[in-house]
Amino acid sequence: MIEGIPLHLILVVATVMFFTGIYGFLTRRNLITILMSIELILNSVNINFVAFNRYLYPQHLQGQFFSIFIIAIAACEAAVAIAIIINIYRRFTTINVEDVSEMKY
Amino acid sequence: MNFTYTVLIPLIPLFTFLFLGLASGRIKPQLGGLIGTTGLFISWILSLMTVFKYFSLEKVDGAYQQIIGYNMVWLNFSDKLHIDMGVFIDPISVMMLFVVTTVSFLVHVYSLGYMKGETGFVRFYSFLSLFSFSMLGLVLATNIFQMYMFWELVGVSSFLLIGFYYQKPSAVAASKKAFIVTRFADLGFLIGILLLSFNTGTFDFLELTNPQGAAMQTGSGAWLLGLSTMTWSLIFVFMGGAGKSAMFPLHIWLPDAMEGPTPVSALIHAATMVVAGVYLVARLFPVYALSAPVGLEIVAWVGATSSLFAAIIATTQFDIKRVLAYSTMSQIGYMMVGLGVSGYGGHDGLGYMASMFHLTTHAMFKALLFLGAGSIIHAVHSNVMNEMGGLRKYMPITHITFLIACLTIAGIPGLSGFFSKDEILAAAYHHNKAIFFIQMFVAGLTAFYMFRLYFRVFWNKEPHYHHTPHESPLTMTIPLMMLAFASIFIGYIPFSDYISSDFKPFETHIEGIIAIPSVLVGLIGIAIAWVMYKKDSDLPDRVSHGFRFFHRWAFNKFYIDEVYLFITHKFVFNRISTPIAWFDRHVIDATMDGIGWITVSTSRLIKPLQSGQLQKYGFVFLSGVIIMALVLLYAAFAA
Amino acid sequence: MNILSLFVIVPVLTVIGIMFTRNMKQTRVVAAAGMGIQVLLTGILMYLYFGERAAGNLAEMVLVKDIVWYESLNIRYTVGVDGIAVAMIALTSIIIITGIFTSWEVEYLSREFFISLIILSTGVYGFFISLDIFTMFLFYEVAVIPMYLLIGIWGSGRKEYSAMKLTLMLMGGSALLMVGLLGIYYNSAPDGGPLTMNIMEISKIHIPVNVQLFLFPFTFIGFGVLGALFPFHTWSPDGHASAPTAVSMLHAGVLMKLGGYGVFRIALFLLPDAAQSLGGIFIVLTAISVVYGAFGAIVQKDLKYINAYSSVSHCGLVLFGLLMMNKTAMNGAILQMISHGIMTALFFALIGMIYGRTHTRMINEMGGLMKVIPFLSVAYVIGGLASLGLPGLSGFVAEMTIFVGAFEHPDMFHRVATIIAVSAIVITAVYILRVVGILLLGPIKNKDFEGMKDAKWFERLSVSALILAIAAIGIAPFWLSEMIGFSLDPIVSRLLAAL
Amino acid sequence: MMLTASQFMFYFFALAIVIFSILTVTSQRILRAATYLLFVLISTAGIYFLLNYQFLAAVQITLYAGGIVVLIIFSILLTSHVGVKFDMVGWKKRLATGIAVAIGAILVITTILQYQFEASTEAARAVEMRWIGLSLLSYEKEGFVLPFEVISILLLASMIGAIIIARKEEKNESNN
Repeated sequence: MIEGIPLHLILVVATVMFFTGIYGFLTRRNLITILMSIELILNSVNINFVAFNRYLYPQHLQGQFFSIFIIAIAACEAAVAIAIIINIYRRFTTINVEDVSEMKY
Repeated sequence: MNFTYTVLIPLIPLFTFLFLGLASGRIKPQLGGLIGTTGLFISWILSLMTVFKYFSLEKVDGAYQQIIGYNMVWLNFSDKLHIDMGVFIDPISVMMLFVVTTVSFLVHVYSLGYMKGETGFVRFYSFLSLFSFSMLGLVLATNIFQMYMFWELVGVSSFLLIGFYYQKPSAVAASKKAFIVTRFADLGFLIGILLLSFNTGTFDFLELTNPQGAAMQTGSGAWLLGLSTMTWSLIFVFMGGAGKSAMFPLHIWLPDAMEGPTPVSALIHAATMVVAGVYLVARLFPVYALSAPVGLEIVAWVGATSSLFAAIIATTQFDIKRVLAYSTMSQIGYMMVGLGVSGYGGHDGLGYMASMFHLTTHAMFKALLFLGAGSIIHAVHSNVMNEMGGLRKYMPITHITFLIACLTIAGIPGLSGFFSKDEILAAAYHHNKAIFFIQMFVAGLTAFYMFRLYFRVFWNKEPHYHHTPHESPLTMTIPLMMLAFASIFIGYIPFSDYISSDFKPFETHIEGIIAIPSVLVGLIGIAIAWVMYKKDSDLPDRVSHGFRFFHRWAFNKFYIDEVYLFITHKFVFNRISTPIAWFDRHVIDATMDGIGWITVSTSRLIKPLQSGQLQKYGFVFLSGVIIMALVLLYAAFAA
Repeated sequence: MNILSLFVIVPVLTVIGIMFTRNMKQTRVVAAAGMGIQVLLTGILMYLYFGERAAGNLAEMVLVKDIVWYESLNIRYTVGVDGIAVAMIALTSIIIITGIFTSWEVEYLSREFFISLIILSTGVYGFFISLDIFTMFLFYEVAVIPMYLLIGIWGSGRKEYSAMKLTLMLMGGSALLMVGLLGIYYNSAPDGGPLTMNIMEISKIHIPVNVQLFLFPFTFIGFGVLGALFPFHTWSPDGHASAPTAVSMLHAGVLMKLGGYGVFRIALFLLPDAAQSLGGIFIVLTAISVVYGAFGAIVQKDLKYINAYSSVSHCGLVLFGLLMMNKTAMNGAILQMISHGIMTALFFALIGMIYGRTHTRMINEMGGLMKVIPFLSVAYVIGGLASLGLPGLSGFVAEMTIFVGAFEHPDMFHRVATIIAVSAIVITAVYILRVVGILLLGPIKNKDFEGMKDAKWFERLSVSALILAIAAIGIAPFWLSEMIGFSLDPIVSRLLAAL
Repeated sequence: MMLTASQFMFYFFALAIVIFSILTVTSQRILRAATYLLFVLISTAGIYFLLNYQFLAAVQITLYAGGIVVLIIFSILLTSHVGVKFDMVGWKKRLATGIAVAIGAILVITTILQYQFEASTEAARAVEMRWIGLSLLSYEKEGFVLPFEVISILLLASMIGAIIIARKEEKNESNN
């Protein structure tokens, strides 16, 4: 609990971050930047978890643990995603999502 | 008396056909020929036996009996209708047995020499056997459907034999033409059978032709164009007969059929198969005479027209086999006239008897003519009169036998042709004067064109031969001599003692008022031919020039072939089939393809919605969520 | 074990066996062995069938076996045969074994080829033995689907297009059929009580006439598409032209007969009142099929197209005979199914063999083949003669039975239709002789053809077997016609009762 | 109005988060975007510190900022030319997405601001490292052994998966 800062404010920050991530996810073409947008989204969720934990249920630790797990999963996801991206790059020499459409139709 | 053994008469050729057909190429040609000939010889002996046995039977009420020698149900259609296979023995079938086996046997022997060294010698014999089998089956049929079956089989064996030289395009075309034209006629036959069986409820000849039978009374009411069903069905049946017997206007296949080997022409297209139409009408004669006199009238007129028409064309042709083919057509016209002018029973049935009599004598002398022609062709290697002449010196036996045949067909008294033709004329005289005069004129024409042929070939100027013609081998000349013998003496058989429309013998005698003019007409014809063709002169050319318009028409066979060609090619091919094929591709199929095309294009239209791009999906998803949230909020506030 | 189930089990086992083979040689031996067992089973089945009949079993169906496999909808695996089914099974056995021998040298993906072919035959066998409309429909689909792969993969020419067209049109037919069959199912208990799919049970009840009138077109057209009913026949020329030899044989020989058999067993048997009142319309369509197919065949240039159009004509005659709805004509129609099946299989086999040698199917590019490949040419001529209805071969028996039966109708309409259909025999003669004349007779057109080899042993085997079957039916039709006729009695009496 | 230190820190981090987030998704140079992401993540860690979650903040910095961002930068270096400006999607699309996102954000923010959270009055629990470790391995109430194990398997699986996917095909010579 931060003195003088209401919960709402933290949530607003997280929301802005979340929607920025979504904006990036929808408008970016480069696979890596898309991945980065996803990291933003995950991160904003983490902030929410932690904030709720601290402000509403300070005697419990679930929020914190969820954040930890999310970070772990984000790490996995990033690793696998980057592996895929590199593989795609090898095959198509591009990581632009619109150019990788061989399996379409 | 037991006639079961008669089954063997057709079956033996069937077995030789199967054996030779399967063994073709594996046995020596001469052996194959001998097997075929032996088979036919046995059939011939059996047929002769049957003839003697049958005519020596006790008559019942002074009439010959009709005997079912053998019968089995072959296929059941319904309770009433079934096709039987069997052997039907009565005077005309016995007579036909004799004619068919005799000519067939002699042709078999003749072919041993004539076809020697040809490729497909065994195949030839197997086809001959097939033909003999089918023809004998046709002759012995107990019911009209059995007859139809064998009718088709003789058609196909004729097709196979005409197309024997299958690498020759003209032979292939001729065989096709023969089959299709007769097939078209058979369509009429089949419709006739269907109508007939529908009315009478039976296929069986015994029931159909019984004058007191129930079948005779059915279908007599007027049906179509004022004629009864019975009449119509018999007209249709006659259409089949006319096709097979090459009656005008279904005759076009017969002259072309001469593309086949000459023994085949002798057997099939002169002596046996082509008279099947006559036999068919004779078989159903009581029905024609008693319930469809109009049908009989048509038979008479078709016969008269054909005989005149063919005789005119025959005078202009140069191919000796074609001359003989038109002569055959003309003579069959005679037989049809004989049937057509006949009445039923007793002396009224003179025409019927005469027609059968003429059938027999014609088979002998026409086979002789064809085999003689074959002998000539064998020696000269040509069919065309212009390349022949003066052959009497080189081929004495052929010459003498050919002369006998020509005299016979011209109706010179003492020879068989005189008796039979005279009786047909007598019957026509009493029945229909117009037909009588036509036939009288045809008799003169016949004598003229036969002797035109005879003088052109055996006398006249000798052309330059590549190698000197020589007399044919014995296998060929012996049948010639036998047939010449038959042509002379067969006329002395008292035919009316054996064959009559009601199976009861009756008396006939030669009427001077008919016999003398007919002989005179024949002699005049011979005399004209003698003047024009005995020596090489320009007289024939001048005569034909004198009648040039008429000559050109006759020479081109009155353009009937062209009419047919027009109908088949211009009409059936170009006006029916091609449009149908087009319609099928471009209308029906296109409709089906169109349905597919509509489906595919609809799918194309909505395919971009499923672009596969996650970001688009995400955008739509987001928008959807927002819109739904707004809607829910609005609803919440509104409430 | 019920012998009928073996007809489905043996092919499945054969397919499993083929999966374990290593190369083409093993595969084809296994396939031939499996289908050889089918032929043997057919022999045993005939023996059993005649045994039952001789023992005085007059039941409509014999060797019946009934297993529930989907209880809540009362779907059963019900099998049983009557004389007609036995005849159709015999036809299938002849054609599948000759088909296997004809494809003796398929090298490309031979294992998959034989597997598809045998799955197809499983469907066909299953269809003929089923007495439950759902099971029947299931097997019907099993028979139709492999066709797509067989044409699409092993075909020639525009194979993808043809395979797609054929499958889609047949599926369209199936869709109509499904409506009809479900309609029958939901009306199978008009007085309440459990619904049933069993044909024999449905045949004992009376579906309301207005329902029948609605369902009959669905069922008839549904099966009619497979039976090449005008104007739903256009899959046939393209499909047959692209299909590999054995598939054309099986398809034209057997699969098209499923249409006729289905019309007979379901549309006419279960919906007799509608058949009587709507028959006239379909008689017109089938009479058109008969003449139209024959005329269409006259001007074609591709051998397979000629045969496909001739199949349209002949199969039209099957439906025509069935719609005449009297015993003789229907008997003829069934005979025609069998006769046409064997005949057309022979044709397609020969066309495949000729194509394998000349690498063309255009008749104009060939000529004088009789000289080079006499065996195949003679077989072709025999097939042609059978097709144009020469006595002594099977086509004659079938056609004449249909015509005589059809002509028994007292009213003018049926008889005029018959005369129109009869006229096709002339047209048939024209196109058959045209092909024979151009293709086999005359001088040899192409010098390259002079060195061609005549039939090999397996080709001789399959061709001879088919010719023998044609001749056997043609010479001794009596027993076959009696066997069929006996089994026709129940359906004919039902149709007459509906009159 | 005077800001307390922690308030000031919070506003600082919040501003950094918002600005760098937006820069991350709009920057046309990929390496810069990655750097901005790094700033966002570090600012987030700062907020965790302010919230008194030191362990979480440490994890955030090491794993996120240290691990993932470095991974991303590696892959950027492997797949892109540094400093290349890449083209954005069309302005229409950006505008549409921006509007949608803005509406969504406003919607959510208004909802948040309208909601009255009942802040807990209970004393906060001290977050010791030891306690976290025990909870992770505990199977009693408030124990997290099951997710822990699941995560560990997931980590293993993704590790293997990443190796398999990224590995070159066997035919090519391996340079890993």
